[in-house]
This record gives sequence, C-alpha cells and structure tokens, in this order.
Amino acid sequence: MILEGIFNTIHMLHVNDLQTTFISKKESVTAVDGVSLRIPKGKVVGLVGESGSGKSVTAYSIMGLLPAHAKRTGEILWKGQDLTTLSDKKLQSIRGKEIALILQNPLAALNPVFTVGNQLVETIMLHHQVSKEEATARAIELLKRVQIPDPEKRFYQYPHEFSLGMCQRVMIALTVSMMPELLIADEPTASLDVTVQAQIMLLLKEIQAQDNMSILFISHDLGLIAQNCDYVYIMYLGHIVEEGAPSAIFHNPQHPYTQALIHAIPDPNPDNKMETLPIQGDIPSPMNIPKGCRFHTRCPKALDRCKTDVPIMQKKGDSISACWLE
Amino acid sequence: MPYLIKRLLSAIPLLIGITFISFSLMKLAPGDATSMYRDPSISQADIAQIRSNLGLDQPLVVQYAKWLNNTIHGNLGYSFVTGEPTSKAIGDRIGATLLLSCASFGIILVITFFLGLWSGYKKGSRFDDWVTIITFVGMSIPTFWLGLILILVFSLTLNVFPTSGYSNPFLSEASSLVRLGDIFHHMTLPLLTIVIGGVAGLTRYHRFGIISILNQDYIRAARARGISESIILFKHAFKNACLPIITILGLSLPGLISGSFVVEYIFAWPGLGQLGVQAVFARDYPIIMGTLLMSSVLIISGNLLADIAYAKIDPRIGTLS
Amino acid sequence: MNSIRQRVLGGIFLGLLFSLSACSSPTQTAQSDAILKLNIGANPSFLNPVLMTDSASSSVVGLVFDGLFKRNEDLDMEKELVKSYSVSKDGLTYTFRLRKGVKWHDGHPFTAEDVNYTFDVLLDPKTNTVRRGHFIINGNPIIFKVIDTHTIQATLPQPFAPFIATLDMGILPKHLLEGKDINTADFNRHPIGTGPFIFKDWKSGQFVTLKKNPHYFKGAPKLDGILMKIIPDPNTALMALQKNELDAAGIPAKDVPKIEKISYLDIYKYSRLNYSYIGLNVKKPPFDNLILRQAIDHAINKPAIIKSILKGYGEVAYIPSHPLSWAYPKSSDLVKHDYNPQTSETLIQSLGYKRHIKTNIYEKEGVPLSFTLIIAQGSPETQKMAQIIQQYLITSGIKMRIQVMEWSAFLKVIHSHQDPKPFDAVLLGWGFDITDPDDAYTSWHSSQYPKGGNFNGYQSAKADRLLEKGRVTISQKKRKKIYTEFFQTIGTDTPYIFLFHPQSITGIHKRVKGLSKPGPAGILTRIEQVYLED
Amino acid sequence: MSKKGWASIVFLCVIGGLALVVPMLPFWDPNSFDPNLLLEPHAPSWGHWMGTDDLNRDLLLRSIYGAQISLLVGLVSVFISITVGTFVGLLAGYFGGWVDTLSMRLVDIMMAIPAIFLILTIQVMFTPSIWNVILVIGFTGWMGVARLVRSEVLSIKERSFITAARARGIGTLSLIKRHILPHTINPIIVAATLGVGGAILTESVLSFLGLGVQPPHASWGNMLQNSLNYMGDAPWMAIVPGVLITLTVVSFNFIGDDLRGYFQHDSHASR
Repeated sequence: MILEGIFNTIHMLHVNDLQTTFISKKESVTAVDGVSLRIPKGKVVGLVGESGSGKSVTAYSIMGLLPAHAKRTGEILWKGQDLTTLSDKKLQSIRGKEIALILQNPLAALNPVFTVGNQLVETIMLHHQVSKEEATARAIELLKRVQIPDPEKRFYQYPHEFSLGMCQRVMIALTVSMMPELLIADEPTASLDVTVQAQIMLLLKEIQAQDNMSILFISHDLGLIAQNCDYVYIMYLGHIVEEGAPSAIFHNPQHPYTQALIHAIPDPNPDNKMETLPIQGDIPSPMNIPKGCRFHTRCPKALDRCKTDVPIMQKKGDSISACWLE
Repeated sequence: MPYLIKRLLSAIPLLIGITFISFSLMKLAPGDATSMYRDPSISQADIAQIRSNLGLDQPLVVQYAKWLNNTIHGNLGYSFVTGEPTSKAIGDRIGATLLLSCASFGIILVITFFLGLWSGYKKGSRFDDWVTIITFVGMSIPTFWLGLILILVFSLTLNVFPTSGYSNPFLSEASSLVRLGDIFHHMTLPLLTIVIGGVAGLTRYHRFGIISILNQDYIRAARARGISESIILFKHAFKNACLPIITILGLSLPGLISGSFVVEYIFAWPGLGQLGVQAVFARDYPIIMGTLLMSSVLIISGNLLADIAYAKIDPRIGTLS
Repeated sequence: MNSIRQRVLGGIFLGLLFSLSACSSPTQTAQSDAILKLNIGANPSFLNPVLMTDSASSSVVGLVFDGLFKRNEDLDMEKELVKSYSVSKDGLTYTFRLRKGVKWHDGHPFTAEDVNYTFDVLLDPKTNTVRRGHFIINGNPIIFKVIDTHTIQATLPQPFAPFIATLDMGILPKHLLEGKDINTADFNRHPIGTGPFIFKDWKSGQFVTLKKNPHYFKGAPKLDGILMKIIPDPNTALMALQKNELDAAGIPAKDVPKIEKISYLDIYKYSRLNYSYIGLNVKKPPFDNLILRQAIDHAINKPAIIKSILKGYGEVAYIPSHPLSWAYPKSSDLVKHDYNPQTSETLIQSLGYKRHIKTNIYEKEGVPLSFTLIIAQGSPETQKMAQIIQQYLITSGIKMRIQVMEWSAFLKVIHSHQDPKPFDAVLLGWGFDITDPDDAYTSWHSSQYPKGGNFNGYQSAKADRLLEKGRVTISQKKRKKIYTEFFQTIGTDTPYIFLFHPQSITGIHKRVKGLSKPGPAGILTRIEQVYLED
Repeated sequence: MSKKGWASIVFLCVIGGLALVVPMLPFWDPNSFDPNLLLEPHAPSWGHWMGTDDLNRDLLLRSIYGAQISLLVGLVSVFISITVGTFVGLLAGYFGGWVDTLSMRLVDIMMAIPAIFLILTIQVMFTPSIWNVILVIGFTGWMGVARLVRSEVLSIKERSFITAARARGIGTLSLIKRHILPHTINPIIVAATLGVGGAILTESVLSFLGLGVQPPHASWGNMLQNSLNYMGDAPWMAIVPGVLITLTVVSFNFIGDDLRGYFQHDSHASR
C-alpha cells in the first residue's frame, strides 16, 4: 500500500472501520461512520474537517472516553492490541501513559479548584513511582521545559491565574510528564491568538522530536495541518473522504470537499487571483445524513449517481479519495 | 479582612430593614398581648393599665425606635407573656434548635453526598431512577404528615422511640453520657422527619452538580491522563460539586430554620421555632422580635460562612485577605 | 384553680385539651421515688398567682402557693391560710385570723404582712395583672389593713357577696419580692410559696418539676414529687398516656372506648364549669328580633350535638349557669326551647319570611335570611360543631356562613368598642371562675356594653335590676330566688343559644390512689393525699 | 418528556379534570350531611370508596373539591409570585443602579425573614379565606423568581442582539417586551412549575395551623388537619389527602424537572 511506501515504519495505532453511535431514547446519531486511520511511530498525522464532522468523537473513541450512551464498533489496534476489547482498568493504564490527549480549551481542561502544581504532581505520581518531593521537583522542571517563567511560583497558582497560552503549556507539561507514545491533540491551538498559536506549535514539534512521540493532530485549519503533518486525513460528516501526504493534498486535491477547504484558505497575496469556491450551505445535521455521497448536497459538481451511491476510497492522483467524479 | 468587615457592615442595614418590616407587620395585625386576657370578668381599666405599662399605646415609630435603642444597648426587653428577659427565653431554646438543625444538617450532608454523587455518576441507571423517584417523593411529602406517621409507626405501634420532648426529666441526675443518649433517643424521630425532606431536596442539586461537572473538559482531561475513577469522583468532581451545594445551603438556611418549626411543634421540641410561633399567636412582641433577630443573624452569618467557604474552595473568587 | 385564659378559651373545646392541667395523674414506676407525671399542655407564663393568665401556670401555681381560701371538690370555699374569719354586721368589714406556724419554702415564717403585700401589689397600677378588677368595686378598691402578725382586715366600699370567692388567689412572700419589679422579677420563674410542693426546676418548653414540701402545714404530701410535662399537641399527649410517659391525660370523647380497653387505666368523667353557646348580636339585624332568636334555638338539636361532638359526655345547657351551682334553678323553673324544626319554621314564617323557590332559603323582601357565625381558630371541635349547626339551620331554611378567625382577631371583633359590634353571631364556650352567680354581672349588665364583658349587646332593665340586687344581698336563699328570676329572663330573651355543658374525661393510671371526689376542680384536689401504689 | 413526566401529566389532567367537572354537576354537595345521625368516620366501603370523614361526608367527593382548591391555590399564587418576581427582576436587571440596589435589598430582607413568620403574621392580620391564602403565598414567594429573572436579564443584556436592537433605535418598552422577556420565559416556566408544588405544600401547612382554607370548604390541607385527631382510628382520613398532596406535588416536580432538562438541552443546541 501507498502508506507503507511513504513511511516504511510500524503503525503504532491502526483504527479500522470505526463506527461510533450515540444512542438515546428518541434517536440514534452515528457521528463516526467507518473511519480507518493509521498512525506510524514518531510521525505527526493530521485529521481535518469542519466542526461537526466527527473529529473529536474519533479522538474520544480512541481514548475510550465516550459517554455511557455511546456505542463503538470496529477495531482500534494499539500496538496490535484491540482497545475496544480491553477492560476499563486496562484501558486506564494505557491512557496517559501510552496515549495522551490535549483539548481545545486548555483553561477548561484544568480543574479550576486545584493548583497547577497539584495536578502535575498527581499525574507524575500516578505514572511514576516517585515521592511527593521528587514529583514536585519534576513538575517544576517540566514547567521550565515548556517555557513557563518563574515556575517555582507558578507551581502554586491556580489555572485561572494563567493566560490561555500558558495553560496550554501546562497541558503540554502534563503530557510530557507521562511520556506517552501517542499524543492526540484535539485542536490544541484553536482558542489561542495567532502568535501564541505559533509558539505552542513550535513547542509541540520540539517535544515531539525530542521524545519521538507520535501525534494525531486534529484541526479545522488545513494550513496549520499542511505545515506540521507528515500525513493528512480529510473528514466529512463521519467519513474519511481523502487521505494522503500534505503535499499531495495541498497541491493536487482530488475530492471536491478538500478542494473547497483549500480554496477557503485566504491568500494574503492579492495578485494571486485563484478562483475561490466558497462551500455552499451548512454541514448537514448528523441526525439527517444525506444518502449516497454525503457531500453531494453541497458539492458544485455533484452527479446523479452521487445522490444514491456511496463512493469508495480509491487512489487518484497522489492521494486516496472517495468520489465518483473522474 | 476589609472584605469581611464590608460584609459585616452591609448586614446592619439589612437587619434594620428586617426588623422594621417585621415590626410594622406585627403591629398591623389586630390585637396585642393584652387581647389574650380579654375575658368578661376582666375590667377594661386593668387592660388599659397593662397596655400603658407595656408601652403599647405609643405610636409605631416610637415603639420601634425604643426597641431599636434598647437592642443596640444589648437589652432585648422582657416577654409580655412571661416577664422573662427575651435573651434568656431565647438562650433557653436556642440549644435545642441548634442541636436539631446541626445534627440534621450533618446527616443530610453525608447522605446527600453519597447519594447525589453516585446517582449523578450512574446517571440514567436503575439506581439513579430510584433515587430520583424517592427524592421527588421525599420533597413532596407534607412535613407534618410525615412526622405524625412516624410517631404512629415508630412510637405508638413499634414503641421504639418516645413520642415527643427533648429529654427524660428523670435522668437529670444520670451521667452525662446517659443523658446525651437520652437526648439522641428523643431526637431520632424529629431528625428523621427533617432529614427525609432535606436529603431529598439537596440530593437533586448535588446530582445535577455532579452530572454537569462530569461533563467538563477537565474531567475528560483527567481521565485521559489515566487518573482512576475514584480519584476523579472523590477528588476532582467532589470539590467542584461542593460549590453549588454551599450556595444552596446558604440559600436554604432560612427555610431550614423556619421549616423546622413544624417539626418542633409536632414533636414538642423546645426550640426557637416553637417559641417564635407561640409568640406570634400571643402577640408577644419582644419575643417575636428577639426570635426574628436571632434567626436573621443566624441566616446572615450562615450566608457569610457560605461565602467564606465558597471563596476558600473556589480560588477564582477573590481572596479574602 | 381555673385560670382566666382557660375561662375564655375555655371554652369547652380547648379546655378539653388542657383539662389535665387542673388535674394530675400518676405514672409507671421506673424510679424508686413516687413521682406523678402530668401534662400541662403549654409552657407556663408567670409562676406567680397575681400575674398568671394561663391554665398551665395555674396548674403549677396551685401546687406551690396557698390562698387564704381554697375551693374544694364541692365548689365550696374552704379555709386554707385563714384559720377563722368574721364579717361585720354591715357586711363591709372582714377580719381574717391566719394560721400560725406556716412557713415559706425557704423557711421564713408566713405573716399578715405577706397577705397585705400581695394585695398591695395587686392594686398597684404598675403591676400587669388582670385581677385588680376583682378587688375594685364601683371604682373603689377594697382596703386591707394588718391588725397584728396573724390578723388582717379587709374593708369593702359596699357590701359584695362574692368577695370570699375571690380569695383563693395565692399569697406572695413579701420578704422575697419587696422593692423589686414584680413584672420582670426572677421570682416568676423560681416561685417560692407555702404550698404542698416546692418548685424545683422549669425547663422552658419541656417540663416543670416539683418536689414535696415536708413541712407542709396540712402534713407532708405522700408523693415525692410531680413532673409536669409540656406536650401541646393533645394527640401526642394521648399517645404519651398510652405509653406510660404520662400518668394522666385528658381524653377526647371519641377515644374513650379505646382507652377503656386499657387495663391499667381508669377513666373519670366529671362536669366542668362551663357551657358552650352561640352568642347572638342583639343590636343588629337579624338577631335584634326575639322571635327569630327563638326560632334558631328551636332549630338546633342539642342532644344530637352532644352525642356527635361529646359522644354523650355532656348535658344540655339552658342558662349561663351550671347544674352544680347552688344558684341553678329547679328544672321546672327553666325556660327551655326544645328541638322542633316545625316550631322553628312556624316562627320564621310568622315574621313574613318565605322560602325561595330555588335556594330553599327563607327570604323577606328579597333579602335572604342569612348570617355569619364567627369562630376562633385552633379547635377542630369548634369547627366541627359550627358545621353541624350549619346543617341544622340550612334544613330550617337559614343560611349560615362560617368565618374562622385567629384568636386575637376574633377577640378584637367581639370586644370592639363600636355599637353595634361588627358581627352577627359567635360560637364560644364560657367558663366560670368565681363560683358565684354574680359572675353573670359582667356578661349581662347593660353597663358592660359596649366596653366590657357584655359583648352581644343584651340590655334589659329587668336583668340589670336583678343583677344589682343579687350582688348586695348576702343571704344565699334570697339570692337564689333573685338569680332564678334572672335566669328565666335570660332564657326568655334568648340572647344566647345555649348548647351544652361538657364533661371532662381524664384517663389516669390505676396505681394513682388518694383521688378526691371527681368534680369540676378535677380529681386531684387533695393533692397531699395522693399516693402511688406499687 | 420522560415516562415519569407523561405519567405526571396524565395524573394532573385526571385530577384537574375531575376538579373542574364534578363541582359543576348538580348531584352532590360535599359539605352537607345529616346532623341527626351519629357522626363518625366510616372506613372505605362500596358506598364510600375512600371512606368518610368524621362528619359522615364522602372523602372521595371532598378530595375532588379539595383538589379544586389546592390546584387553585397552587396555580394562582404562583401566578402572582411569578408576575411580581418577573416585574421586579426585569426592572432591577434592566435598569440597574439604584433600582437594582433597592429591589435586591428588599429581596434580601424578605428572604432573611423566616417565611413562616412572614406568612403567619400576614395571615393573622386578615380574615382567613381562600383568596387571602393565595395572596399570602403569592406575595411571599416572588423573591426567588426576581433573582432568577434579574440574572437572566443581566446576561441577555450583554448579548449582541440586544445591542443590535438598540442600534436600530428600538424603544425601552418594546425592547423589554419583544427581546428580553421572551428569553427569560424558559427559566420562568420551570420555576413556576416547581413553585406550584411548593405552594400546595405551603397551603397545607397553613391549613395545619388552622390559617388556611376554612371549613366547611375542603382543601387537602384542612382535610389533613382534620384527620390529625383520627390518626389511630380512621387512618384513611389522613392517607387520602396526604397521598393526594404528595402525588400532585411530585407530579409538578417531575414536570418541572423534565421541562428544565428540555430547555437546557434546547439552549445548548441553539448556542
């Protein structure tokens, strides 16, 4: 397969035909429908899509953090072990230690009533057999490493006393403290200012390189993904519609949705008059999924066939996409 | 400190407002303390003399000003009905009320804590369904009805608890341990009556709190770090869930204080509520005002304590110093 | 000793609840001491015979203090602190010789100074007492004078037959109270008297305990002490009786069959000195009409009410007196309006009223025959009775509305100073305190309206004359004749619809012995002779 | 709406329907009885499905009339609390400044006076009647609503559509009426539903103290008070109204709870 060709490495994570459904008394909503992903060791894999496309649900499905009324089928192979079959206890021992998660709003992700130090020490002591003093020392060390000034003082402060960017640094410090093999970063910079965004991305890449982590980088920002990832998945309404190397996706997108996403990126150069096709309409509700190609309701080039038949993933150009268009 | 002082100072106009409004309401009600002795054989001259002795013939504002002035000087006056100093009458009763309300408070908190936590955590489960139904029924049962039924069942039929009262007077010579046991024996049924209603109401809030907290990102993030469910529940969720509970407790303090009066009435529990209600019926103004002042002070200081506790738990609220 | 409040409230129904206050009863013996456990139903107010106004206090005060006289089970005035007395020929000067050797509970000797002090305090306007009026006759106070340490003289402004009957009030110790403000003195909560029991402890809202006075001048009581519990709710009190937490408790009539089955309890039934009635406002339509008042009297089946409300424990009332009183007329001298709906309707029709076709209510000139009965809140029995009366009247074509009022509001209406007063009719129970027919004076003399006890506006020159004559006549035989005529006048004029005299029903533990003859004063009037059998 | 919610609605419809229809039928009078008979409570039988009270009156019939009064007291008094509370809350929240300070001080004062003293004192001032009970419960229960509405208004005031409306030159009155009030309606509906249950309970306490609805008219509260003397001998007298009060209050609470869940869900979805 093409993937092996590109990376030539082992896959840490292999998601196979994942389907996640939220069941309630009134109706069931399938937020992720047949997603397959591979994440090789030491690489950054991007997952792109509009909000509501099922990116975060994919992340939570992998972590086993879905609410009780959600149902998950398919395989999630982590180093050959199917996470969907593991007991809660087993899963707990993998979370954090092997697979970590960073969320979009770093302030909300920190418990407001405990100090930053408390939460760091708690995590360190959970994953490493160290004394409290040792954990404290390590925590301060970590704060230093994620470039938080005055870490000895900051250690005793509460999350609300930190700026958003600082909070995200704390979250990264928390992640680093666990030394995971895979980090799932769910829009880690979406709530940050552009300048801070760059700093955080830089920090993440640095950490990733130093620890040889794998990252599943989830974002709605195709530009950010293209700059930072080794491989990209495009997701629309619970389906993967296109995947490939960033260069391929960016320069020769096959799926109309990917093309639309790329065209939606504003170009700072006024001379570069590329035709911009704004995506029409809103993403349909997952409670009311269109038949056939899920994108046909918004696709400018939709054929009759698109309304009835579900396209399958096939290699086209340099990437793999799911579209009936020739 | 300035915060505390500011809060305390702001309580003063509140207290003046409370007492003035109550005083006026009380005076608008027909009759006064002397109407209790209107009997055909009592001469009108006697009644008029007593009214003037008690100062009841003066205008409302004058009476209030006098009361306020005396109160500021630490003199709450003498009961019209018993001639007893108001402070002593209240002092005699407040112990019983505090005992009953503090004990019920403590028990309610403990039961609520586990019940709310678990039903919130197991939201939608059979356990949660039952807790929901039971708490709703508990909230909806009329207190006096419940109290009477408890007496009927536990006291009269099963004969395990005394019907009423605070202690067995024969035990006044017994060791303090025996006497304490006796008080608790008497307290069981009134306590149960208060606890059933209290637990029901509070558990609802606690459950809500737990559910909304368990949906927060920081809980998800903590789980993603591999933190165990028990630590999540008892450390991360618990401390946050305390915040709404403290608010509710602060708000429901007036209800708890005045609500226990029905219970005090049924079980002949010699508390402040009983004193106050009897005083309302007897138009015993000094006692009414004393009781009101006392409960207002309790309520205001309870709210203050709630605020302090809130600030202590929630670092986001400005520090007190 | 009935308190004033009891007399009013007293009414029968509330009285039922508190009736125990006047009596006492025994309990099971868990302790070696012989302690009698009673319920006084409410927290006492002043444990001071001059200031108290409630029955709970009087229950305690009656055991701690002695009066100059005491009313015995036959309602006669018996000498207590008085050894002997004489009255001057003109009926104005009474000389009382007091017992010697009587000691206060603190050991101080009792003298005439104490008696003098007690009446001084009573007459002092600064004292908040409602008893002053008993000792002021037509605006002039009775004057007391100490003759020697054990003799005291009272001088009346005019002859006053009921004087002795007011002297059962407890006497206060001068040495403990002189110079203090009696209204707020601590004495009122730690009383010291000369009576058979010594005050021990009062836990507000819980209980009062008394212990025996070993030096009591009539001999030490056989009981070691008395525990007076404060259980306001009568149902709770009844449960406490069944659980042996009380030795005696008043029993609601409906519970008698249940209590009768309990082998260790005895039930005593005895008359109480009161009556229940509907007071009609005779100053105001519709009850300014005598025929209509009589029609209503005929419309109500009193024996049936006694059966329903009192389960038969009571007798029909015809006049404002009690069959046990010496002044009560012979049955043949009573004016009776027996239950007869037919007579009632005939009387109403004679006034020109016609039944309305639709509502079936009598009306005249388009105005329906209707009125409002006000009752005081607090007694379920009173409410029940009002509803029964309502049913009787509706059958007779009279519409009666019931208005329940809180006590103070209720009293404000009936004691309003306007003329006519703003009510149509009230349902009340009246008690007698002084067992002298003169107590009718305050309720029926026209001078007592609108300010005073004559709240329904009954004014009759004939009744006034008889009442004035009755209080200055000393001979009991002559007085009985006067009052018989007075009661006949009242019976004919029907200002009240008299309903019944209820009985007190007390359940008492069998091991309580030494009970006195059951009577209006209860069964524990000889408290010093009461004992507990093991 | 949950199963409990539907069951509650059905129950309340049945009770409410009976309470509405039965008193209009000319067959029975719940207050009348034959005073010449021996009057005592009778146990449930074919003639009287739920037994009779101490005056031989049918408990089922009285319960239905009682339902009418309890529901009336509950609904109307809550309507009053809601009206007053909304009015005060709107004024305080919208105008702020001294209006806010003054009205919130008043709320603080009213809330710090133990409710029962307030109600007792007011109630004894007037002659007890159904309408006074309603007024007293209504005028002592508005403070919570005022606080709720005020905080809603404060948060709505900050939202951009209000600024936009202002920018379009919309007057204060229609701004409040058309833009602010509709947004506070959901929490008000929830508070009202829960309040009805509370008001019914308060009425029963007042009746227990003899200050509620007066005889011969039946309310569940005074039926319960009446039953206290017969707890041991005629338990049905206590059980029938006691259970009815509990079920009705539970029903209102269930519905309120469902509504709260529904509106919360709704508002999350729309944001």
